[in-house]
Amino acid sequence: MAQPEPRDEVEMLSSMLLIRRFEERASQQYQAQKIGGFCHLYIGQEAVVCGAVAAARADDYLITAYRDHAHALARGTSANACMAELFGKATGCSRGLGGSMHYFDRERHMYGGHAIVAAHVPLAVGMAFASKYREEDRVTLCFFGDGAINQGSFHEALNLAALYKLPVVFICENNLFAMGTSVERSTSLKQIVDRAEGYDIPGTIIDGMNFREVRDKLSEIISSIRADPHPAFAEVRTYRYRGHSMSDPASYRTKEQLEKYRLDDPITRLRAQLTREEKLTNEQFDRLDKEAKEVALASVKFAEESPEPPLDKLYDYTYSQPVGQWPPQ
Amino acid sequence: MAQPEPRDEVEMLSSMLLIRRFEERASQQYQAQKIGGFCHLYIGQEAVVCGAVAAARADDYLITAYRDHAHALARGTSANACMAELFGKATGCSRGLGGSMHYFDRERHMYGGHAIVAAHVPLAVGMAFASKYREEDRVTLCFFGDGAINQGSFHEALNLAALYKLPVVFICENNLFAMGTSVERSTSLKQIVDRAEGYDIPGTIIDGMNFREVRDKLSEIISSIRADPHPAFAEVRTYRYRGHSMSDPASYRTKEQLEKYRLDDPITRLRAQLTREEKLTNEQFDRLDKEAKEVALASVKFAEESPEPPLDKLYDYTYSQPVGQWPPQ
Amino acid sequence: MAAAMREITYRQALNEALAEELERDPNVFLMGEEVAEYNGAYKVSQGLLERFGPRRIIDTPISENGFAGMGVGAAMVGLRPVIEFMTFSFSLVAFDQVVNNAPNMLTMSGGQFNIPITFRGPNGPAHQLGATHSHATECLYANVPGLKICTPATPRDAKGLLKTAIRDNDPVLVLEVELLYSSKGMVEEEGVELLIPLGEAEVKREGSDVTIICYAQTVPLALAAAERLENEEEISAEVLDLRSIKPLDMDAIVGSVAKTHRVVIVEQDRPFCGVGAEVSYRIQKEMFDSLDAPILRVAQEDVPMPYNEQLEKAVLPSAEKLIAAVKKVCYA
Amino acid sequence: MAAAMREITYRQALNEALAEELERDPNVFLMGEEVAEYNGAYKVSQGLLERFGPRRIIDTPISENGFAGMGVGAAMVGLRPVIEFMTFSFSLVAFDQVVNNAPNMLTMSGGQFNIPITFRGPNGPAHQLGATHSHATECLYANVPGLKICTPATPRDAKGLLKTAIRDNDPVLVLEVELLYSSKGMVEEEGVELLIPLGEAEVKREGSDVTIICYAQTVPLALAAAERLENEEEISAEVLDLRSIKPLDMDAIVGSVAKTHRVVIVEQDRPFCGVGAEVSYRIQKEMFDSLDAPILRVAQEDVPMPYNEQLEKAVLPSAEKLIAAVKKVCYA
Ligand SMILES: Cc1ncc(C[n+]2csc(CCOP(=O)(O)OP(=O)(O)O)c2C)c(N)n1
Ligand SMILES: Cc1ncc(C[n+]2csc(CCOP(=O)(O)OP(=O)(O)O)c2C)c(N)n1
Ligand SMILES: [Mg+2]
Ligand SMILES: [Mg+2]
Repeated sequence: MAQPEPRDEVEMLSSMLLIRRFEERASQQYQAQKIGGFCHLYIGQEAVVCGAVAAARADDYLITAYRDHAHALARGTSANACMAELFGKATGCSRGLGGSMHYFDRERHMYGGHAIVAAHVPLAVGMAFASKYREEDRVTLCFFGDGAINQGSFHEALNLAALYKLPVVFICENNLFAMGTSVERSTSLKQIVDRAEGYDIPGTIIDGMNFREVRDKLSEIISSIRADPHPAFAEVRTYRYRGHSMSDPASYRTKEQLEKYRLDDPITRLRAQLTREEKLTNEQFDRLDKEAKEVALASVKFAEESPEPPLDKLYDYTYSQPVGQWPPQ
Repeated sequence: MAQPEPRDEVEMLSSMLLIRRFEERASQQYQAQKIGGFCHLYIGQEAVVCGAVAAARADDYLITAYRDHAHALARGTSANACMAELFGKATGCSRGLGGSMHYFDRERHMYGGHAIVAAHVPLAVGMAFASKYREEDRVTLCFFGDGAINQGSFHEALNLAALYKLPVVFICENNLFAMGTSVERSTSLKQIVDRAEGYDIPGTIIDGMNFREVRDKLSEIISSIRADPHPAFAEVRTYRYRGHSMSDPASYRTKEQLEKYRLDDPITRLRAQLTREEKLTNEQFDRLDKEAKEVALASVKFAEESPEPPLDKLYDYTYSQPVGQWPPQ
Repeated sequence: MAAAMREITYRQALNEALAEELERDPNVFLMGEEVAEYNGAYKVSQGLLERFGPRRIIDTPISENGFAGMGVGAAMVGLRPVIEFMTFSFSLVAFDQVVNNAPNMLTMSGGQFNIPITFRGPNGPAHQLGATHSHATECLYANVPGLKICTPATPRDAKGLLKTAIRDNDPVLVLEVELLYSSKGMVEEEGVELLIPLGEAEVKREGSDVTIICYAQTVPLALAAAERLENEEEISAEVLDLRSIKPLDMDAIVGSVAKTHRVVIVEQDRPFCGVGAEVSYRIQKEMFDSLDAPILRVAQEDVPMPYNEQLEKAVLPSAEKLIAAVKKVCYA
Repeated sequence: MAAAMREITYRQALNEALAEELERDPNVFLMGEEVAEYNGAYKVSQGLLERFGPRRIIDTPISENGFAGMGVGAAMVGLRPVIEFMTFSFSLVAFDQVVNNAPNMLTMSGGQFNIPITFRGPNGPAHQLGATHSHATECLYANVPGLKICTPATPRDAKGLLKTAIRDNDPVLVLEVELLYSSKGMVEEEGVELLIPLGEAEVKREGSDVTIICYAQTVPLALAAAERLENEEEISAEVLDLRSIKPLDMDAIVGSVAKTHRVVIVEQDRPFCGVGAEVSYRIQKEMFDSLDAPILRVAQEDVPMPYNEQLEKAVLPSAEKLIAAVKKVCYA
């Protein structure tokens, strides 16, 4: 299919920059204890979701696990709403009720933000089922980690998707680790993509540090699905620079490994590609980065100044309609 | 490996006969309402478990689902104990507390009899784990149906078995249907055995209507596992002549299909092989069959005359040792 | 009721409820094991495939966790799934989907995603199905905020509650009773819109000496016991059918107990942290001074269900056990 | 206690219990996510891999249902597995294994197979983990016959109960408290065999006006409230730590209530069909005439746990809520 305009690539580059600067701020605010609970950073994996979003339509369904800040930001949820969510504020993308692991943005077709490993994969299949049921040509993008593929719900979901020929791309963000457990220690396969064979689902390996490869390979997959609904599986190889969560020193991996991937940084790489092709000057890049930093910084101020969700609304989110004698007196 | 003595084959033939005659009696007693709950007959599949038992050692662990009468009988549990269990009598192989779906015989290494589809597959992996933990050369035989392979517990169990290289044979008794659902309608694969690829577990297809093929192919697999612990997967193609359970008219399949398999009957087939090789005369066969019928008939009498489990033992099977203030007064 | 009535089975009532809601709303679909070509393991979905086609009546593999989750996902994007568990004993392998995804989504998304899903199927002990197949799950699910739970005991309640559940915008569990599928009762003619609100109990029999609180399987049991108490003990028992476990109709409970001052709860589940425990807590809290006797419950014995018929009978609540408890609280 | 004591953390106490039992019995092994090379997500298994090796300290993939089931299978053939759930919120995906296979096997096999397995890990709300990660599962599991459940609140109870659980011949759940892992308390010197029986509550503070029944997270909360009640309200509260939810120590409860005639239950779980409901049913049944006030419970609010800190605080039981309830039952 036709290459998207370079403009798009510059746009996606700034999206990747925003994600990184946002999370750097988030980690700083977490250390300052402005943020509670668990907080999982995506830094290093930016090309994956940005490539996917570039390849998909804005109304394609998107759902992911708990490492979800980037997925909302890439879909256009504001940094303000995202930071406010971390602060647990009423202005957050989940009104401060969801937190880092539970980002939602209905308007932008971002369906969470799910914290039970692999439990959202059946949800994705249900969303794809709905598109087919309504004869829409929407495709569902379902992101999950390498650790998720050993959960029963992953298995049941893939078989169901294949059986009913549903329009869903299963995107495994293989960052080599599930917490401290490397893929070799969690999965009985030489390569994750082979698991798709067990369902007769076509599988592809993608270099997740290369924005263009992610976008182009997923574009192909997505358009083939639009033409004729079916599931597909993509093993996207990437790396998280930070620990699993803010509390993880990540002593289970080597400095060398981390350095190797840093040298392959997705932002540096796309920048280089664009400058080489004279689609981006250093000045332009610096401006983009400066903007990203400003937006991230501003989001902290916004979050700080935002109101807490009202205490008297405590019972308003359990049921969407009034319920007889509930809550009990 | 060396072919077992013909004597063994005649023995296994009578074992197959006993299974069939026993279940014919069971179905008759069920209609007479001497038996309660669910009752799933194995008739037509006899060569599968008998071939496996002939291939395995008596102290190899064996575990299966709820279609389990044959698995106990093949392992040597008496027809009396099996029939008494259906009658819910104290003399049953599970003291009348388990019923048709929950046969157990510790002495003969028959570990049930499990009624939640695929929930016993992780148990089998745990048993295989224990053999390896204790450095025994035991192999675990885990039987399940074609419908079980779409449960999450099946998936998690196979990955764990492959990851830890555990000595277990996953034996899928593919009788083409899970209740009224044919394999094509339940599984997104041309052939079930391919699912093993998703775990790098070696898979084999076996003709389950041919006792010798089951025995020989499983013998090979089992000895390779004994030599070097690892999981293996066998898709054994077979057929159940009766409905899923006593209440199922099985109107979802054709007379022709049933007839096709009846012509391939595992008992007739082994009998023919033995007579052709002059290892069995018609008179001998008739005697074996007569014996089987007598044993089955006697088991009904035994069950009828056996005592009910005592009511005052109601609280004796919840915990194996006395528990403080339990049961509450 | 003014409307003309006719006698149908509990199974037929559920079937009508499904058919009417499938007819009314194109977003409603039915999914589960054997619901389509087999017409349902218990024939509740008889004829629906033929009438509504494979797009809306969908057979699944044995993947409860998977298709329960599919239902939640489909509900997030606007469909109104009806998910059948062949029995709620099998919902235990889908427990996380029912307990985490369905009821938490509205909160976790800050109100963006309500989940209009119905989980239905038989629940509780049937007859000699053994320990794994006899689970009464109502108290497990009632503990979970965001779920609603109803437990119809009559054909009329079955139809009215299932229709209401399907129209409800939040997750509802309709816990049916296998042993009642073939039981009969009077129900409004088809076409008459029968909707019974969630959270409304019903007095199934008036009485003045004692309140027997029951639901699902234990309703016929309570009515039979009440008859015998009337005739044999001259005790006038009021039989209150909760119909919904959550929300719980405390007004109805308080109303009845204010009259009788004595309560026995007869429940089909296990005692420990069961429905009876919750109801008794609420009653003693609200009506401490108007109780003339301790509240007693009659539940299953606290043991895994044995297969043997006599032992199973000994484990289950019975009219005898209920009558004994009633006599205790009435000092009769 | 005569034995010399020293102060250690709750985490350390659990670690010692595991080490001592692994040392004592070669059939004991520890299996779970990140228990080995990572030394445990909460460092409870710190150093165990180094000391006992990868044969007995086993890391698993994220397959709770799978490895919980492996534990049950290994127990059937004579091993004594200790299965760690990273948190019991994740046990919900393994619910069927814990609820069906572990506790039913003994009955279903007619007494042939007992299952000597321990399931352990943190349970209940921690701090701002949100709706999916804050489940208090004690009442769900307590409903299941065949399971035993203990809920240590102090380092000493943690060590003594976990050791007892591992030696028990039936399935035991040891529900730990993440927020208490770093709390300290006096525990017998290592080498002193510390075994605390299941089903024995402990009076953690003597009192005469009211009995506060608590467990796990709510024990420190109850003790703090009792102090304030003493000082601010001149109410003498007895604090009874259940320590085990199942079996329940009714003797201890009756003993205390016979003295105080007033009860407040403060529980970490959700109210509906929760532990408080069960305990209150039992008390009113046994001690109807000696109660001077209705039994009150202080539990979570019946809503999915919100992430926001203030809202979470509002959902959780607190000293303030407990004090208010105590004053109510004391008419103070
Ligand atoms: C069912 C379940 N088990 C355990 C956890 C705890 N947990 C959270 S994230 C995680 C690791 C997941 O790794 P992976 O899927 O590779 O995603 P990544 O963190 O690398 O993005 C674990 C074990 C959980 N949230 N849910
Ligand atoms: C988790 C679960 N879901 C549903 C059922 C109901 N059920 C019992 S047997 C069966 C079909 C199983 O078919 P298969 O695995 O092929 O075994 P077969 O009956 O052919 O021997 C079903 C759906 C169950 N027992 N457990
Ligand atoms: Mg990972
Ligand atoms: Mg089958």
